[in-house]
Amino acid sequence: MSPQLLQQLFTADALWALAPLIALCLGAMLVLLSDILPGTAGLRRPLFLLTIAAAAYGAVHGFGAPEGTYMMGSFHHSHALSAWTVIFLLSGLIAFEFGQRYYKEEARFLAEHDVLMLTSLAGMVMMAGAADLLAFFIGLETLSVPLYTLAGFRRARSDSVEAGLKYFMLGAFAAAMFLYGAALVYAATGTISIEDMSGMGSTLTEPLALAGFALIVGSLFFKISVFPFHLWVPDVYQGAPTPVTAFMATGTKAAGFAFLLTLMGQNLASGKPVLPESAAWIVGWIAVITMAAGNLGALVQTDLKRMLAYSGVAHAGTMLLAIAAGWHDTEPHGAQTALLFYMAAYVFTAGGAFGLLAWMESEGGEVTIESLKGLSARRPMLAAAMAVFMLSLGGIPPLGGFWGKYLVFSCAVRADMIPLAVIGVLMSVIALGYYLKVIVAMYMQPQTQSHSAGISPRLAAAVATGVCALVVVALGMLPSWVLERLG
Amino acid sequence: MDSLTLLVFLPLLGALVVAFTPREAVALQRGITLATLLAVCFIGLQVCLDFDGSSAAYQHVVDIPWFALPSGGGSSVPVHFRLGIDGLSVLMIGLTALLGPIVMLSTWGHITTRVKEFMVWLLIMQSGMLGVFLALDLVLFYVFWEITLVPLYFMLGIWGGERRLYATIKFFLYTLAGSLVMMVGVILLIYQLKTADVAKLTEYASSLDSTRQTWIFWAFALAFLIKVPAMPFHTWLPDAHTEAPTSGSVILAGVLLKMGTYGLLRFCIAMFPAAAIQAAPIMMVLGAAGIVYGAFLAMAQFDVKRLVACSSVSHLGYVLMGLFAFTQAGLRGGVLQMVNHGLSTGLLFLLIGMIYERRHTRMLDQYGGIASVMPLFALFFTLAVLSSVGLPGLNGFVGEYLILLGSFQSQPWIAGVAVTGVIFGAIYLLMATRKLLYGPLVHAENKRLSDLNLREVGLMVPIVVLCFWIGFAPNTFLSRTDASIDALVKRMQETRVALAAGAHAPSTAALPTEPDRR
Amino acid sequence: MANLIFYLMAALAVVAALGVVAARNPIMSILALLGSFFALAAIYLVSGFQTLAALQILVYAGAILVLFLFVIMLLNLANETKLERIDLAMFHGRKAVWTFLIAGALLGISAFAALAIVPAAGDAPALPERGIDELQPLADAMFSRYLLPFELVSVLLLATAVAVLVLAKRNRGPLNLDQGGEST
Amino acid sequence: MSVPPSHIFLLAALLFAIGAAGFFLRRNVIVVLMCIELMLNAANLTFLAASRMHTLAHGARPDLQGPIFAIFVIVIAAVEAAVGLALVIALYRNKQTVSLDDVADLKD
Repeated sequence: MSPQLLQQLFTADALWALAPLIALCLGAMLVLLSDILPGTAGLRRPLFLLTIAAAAYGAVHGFGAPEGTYMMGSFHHSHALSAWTVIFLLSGLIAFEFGQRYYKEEARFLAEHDVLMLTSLAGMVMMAGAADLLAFFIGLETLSVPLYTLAGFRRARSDSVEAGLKYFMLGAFAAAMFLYGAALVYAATGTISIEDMSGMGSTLTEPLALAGFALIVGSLFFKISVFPFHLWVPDVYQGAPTPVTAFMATGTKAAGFAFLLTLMGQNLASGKPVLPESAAWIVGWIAVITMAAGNLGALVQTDLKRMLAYSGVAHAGTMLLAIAAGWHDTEPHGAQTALLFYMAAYVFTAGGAFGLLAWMESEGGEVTIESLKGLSARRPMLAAAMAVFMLSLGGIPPLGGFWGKYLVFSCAVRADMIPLAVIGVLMSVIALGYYLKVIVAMYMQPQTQSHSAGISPRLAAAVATGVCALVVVALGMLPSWVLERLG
Repeated sequence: MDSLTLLVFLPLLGALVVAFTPREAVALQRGITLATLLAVCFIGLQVCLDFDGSSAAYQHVVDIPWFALPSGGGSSVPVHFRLGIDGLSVLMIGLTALLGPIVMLSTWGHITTRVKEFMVWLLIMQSGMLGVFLALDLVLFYVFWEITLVPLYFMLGIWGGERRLYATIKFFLYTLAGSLVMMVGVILLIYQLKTADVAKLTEYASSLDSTRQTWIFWAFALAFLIKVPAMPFHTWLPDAHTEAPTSGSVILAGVLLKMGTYGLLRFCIAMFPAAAIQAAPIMMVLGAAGIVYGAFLAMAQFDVKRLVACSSVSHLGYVLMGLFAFTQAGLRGGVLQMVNHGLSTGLLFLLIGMIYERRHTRMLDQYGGIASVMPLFALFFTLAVLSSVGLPGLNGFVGEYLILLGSFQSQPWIAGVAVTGVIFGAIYLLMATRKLLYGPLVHAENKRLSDLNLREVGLMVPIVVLCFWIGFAPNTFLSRTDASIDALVKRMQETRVALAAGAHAPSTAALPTEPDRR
Repeated sequence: MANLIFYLMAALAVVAALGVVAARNPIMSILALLGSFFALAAIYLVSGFQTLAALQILVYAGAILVLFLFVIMLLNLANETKLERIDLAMFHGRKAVWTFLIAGALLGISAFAALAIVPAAGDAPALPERGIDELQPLADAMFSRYLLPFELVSVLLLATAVAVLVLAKRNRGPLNLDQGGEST
Repeated sequence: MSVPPSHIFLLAALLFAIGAAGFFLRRNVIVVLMCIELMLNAANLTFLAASRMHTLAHGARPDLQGPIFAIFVIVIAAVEAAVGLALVIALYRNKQTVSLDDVADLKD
């Protein structure tokens, strides 16, 4: 490689745009080194946190870097990308904090765990910033391969390995689907750059391109767990170690939506959607059906983790509604803003809920609705945090989840999809049905004999729970915090 | 800090303080709560006294920018923390503020477990309810509207009766379904008019095309009708009332249901006069049906609390009818009757709570003749019932009279049906009173009942005084609402004329040329 | 001649692919897969992709399939007692219906799309003399325009090594792989 | 070679569909992994067919996007095979099986 080429590729702006990615990759290697070099094992945790901090600094600084494509068109930088990056990092951080002292037999692989987590985060950033199908695909794999492993991380337990395998099989199938779709799109358009595609107009509605986009979107639907590709979710979420579940439920979903937004043109200079307009109502109905499938599935669960998994499906459906509205939304970045806010609230809400679950699980095994009975008497603060998470997931003001819901349904209304908006809001009535079940158990029913296992004090988890709950409340009271940074 | 902001945040502050007291310090928690609510009551009443009844404008307005919502075409709608009162809300503020300490005082008798939590919820509830009546920003209103669900949910679910879980979830989901549909209406309205300011919305909303107005009107109306609750949506109410602890019932009957009628008045009628006029016959029929059906329902009850709950359906039917008569008398009566119902039904629930604390049953056949052992109780109960049935000289009479008068002016047939409700109301309430208080003292347990103590009498005195006051000098209260109501009536008449002339669209103002943008 | 090779190899690829799916013994599946890969490599070659053809043989046949073979041998899966039952029952029932629905839909959609391609009018120009994927331009593109994915793939490979280590490393006790092999 | 592009695309579609069918039909995890490899190859063939088509359309100016993508796909195929087989080994350790029929601990 010639020096001129290097100079052309790595301008100062490009370096800032790529800073989070670079920080994460370097961090992964440093953590790995700390595991190998003698006497540096104690550096693992500080190194991880430092990496996250460095990446976050890069992302925040990146708000100032000029928007546009870098690395000769593989990577697109925008303010929204910086915001997405922060969300990914938060998701990773929350999962990491709740993962402290969670693993027992696997504790000797903790450094590997952290390396995988950091690479996975790098994959997310790449997915969100991908400006062509290849960059996205590599990001997708960099996200997925570590996650397959993390899902099967408790390798002595068959449910964990099973979750990892299931996730892998379907993930690999989705990847194949994506590739085939990408190849068809490339055949139709002659390019793999999304920016170039967005200006192609009628080429994008040729049969070849349509088939390709259908396959690509299908594989994305798998990643964000949307009907009819949501069936893997409960099994994998349940079997995977709970901190990893938190990471999958928040980070992966966010990365998938970030790329969907790119396909909707929201990260492109042209601002034109790549996906054909005729899909708007189809996607809208899929969104509504996903909400129904998730909510009805969650309604009958007794295992809390499984219930939250189904609720995650429902939330994916709600977010998909913003995407569906993207074609006709009169607000140019409406879907982006709505989803960023939704996700910002969801990272703390679902991350906190799953994390709390991980904490409770580490002592008493599986957490069922039954075992939550009387929690408010035993551990009032824990119960209060859980109640906040449940109400925020249900979208009750003044909690963060409410504004997310409000913004998403605003998109639908602006796009004149009012019937979908009405069905969608009524779905959240069903959702409250099961979120309230948790609160009922914690606050309104006496403790049953069989479940009296204590919950051991864990500083990291306690701090993380507290911070998550406070942020959820703060986001509800002061949505401007996030909204103004997105504007 | 100005008084309206204080009204909203003082209870929240109190809740925060209570939350940090040790769990065992029950007296301290009660003390802080009472002090906070008394302060709120004082400020609230002061605000109402300062209110200038001769002006229809919003008064004491607080306006602080909160955040901006993206709203299409790259513009954004600023959402403000905007509070204020006018003739439509002034009485509700007074009622809410007044009932706060009374409810608190009533908890001494029946809230003995998890006192701290209850006090926290009670304070949050107060803040939410005041927020609903004070909010002059649609988004802010909606936030407060939904916030009020949560405290009552916990109050019912933790301190309620045996079937409390069923009742509380039914209450929550039922009302939530309504409010979520309203949310879509809120979003649509704000998107169309590019402002969230209630005053501006009221001015501009009639410029929307009529189909859209009708849809948004019904989206709002559904939420409010469920909350009121109007006839086909009322099934959650008897369950919720029956299972709620006394203080919950008082809040529910006294204030929470009024949020529905207040919403109908402030949003459905004032914002969409044309749609309201078209919907008026339906609404009045719903009102009349509620009056009669509620009365029949009440007659069939054996549980005295459930009976009063059903009577609420009937009484709120009057309010609904009065509001949608669009005559001065009807609206005045409707607004006044909201207060009346809060006072008299609140009083009834308090009394039922007191006797339940002593006897642990609410079945009418378990009582009889207790007037002889509890003369004070009998006195207050009789007063409350008479106020409720509308005996001249007491508050209920004024409200019902005005409403029926107003309704006759606009829809004589429907009003005719409703009048029968007055008779039925008298029948079931007086029958219940007879079964409860008079006749022979059959049950031995009732002989040892102790009469009301000083706290119990004390907390009811303000309500009784108000009942008489409204009965004898309703103008003290009505004079504060008149300017706003007259303005509304005038607007309705103009709209009616415009509708009759066939020009259904612009009635008062055209769409703003300069939308409220940031 | 080249056309003939293409159609012959296409037939071989399809037959071999069917073999992968239908073979009872995983070793046979591997061999069939190898055949399919070989056929594809030949197709690449006649289509003007000599580099890719070489990579196909080197990486797929030389590395990936060996890995498969290794694991099958390690777990002793070619053992007669462990073979999957392959019979017509496989093609009945709800699962089969879904399978053929999905596969059929995929095939139908892509076939429809492929047939919609309008062949270039007039005389098709010849392919570049030295093939489409000459190594030099390929490398130039890889290290400029596609540098970022390339670099990230290196990180991914590192992560993969770590992942495999975590998943497959022995526990402290003796590896109980043999147990399964012998107890059945 | 003068085979029309659509024939190559059809071959790829056929291979992809066979792979997908095998993915759902087979129970042996390793064979399922092979089916995924088959699907990836079908995708690769499509990339190359498209590249060839565009090269011809551009008057013999090579379109390198297809081959580059295909190279990356081959690498990723190796990665997936490695992780997949590692998971198979982990599964075998726990359950002494590689059949998906026995992988059913997680269910409603």
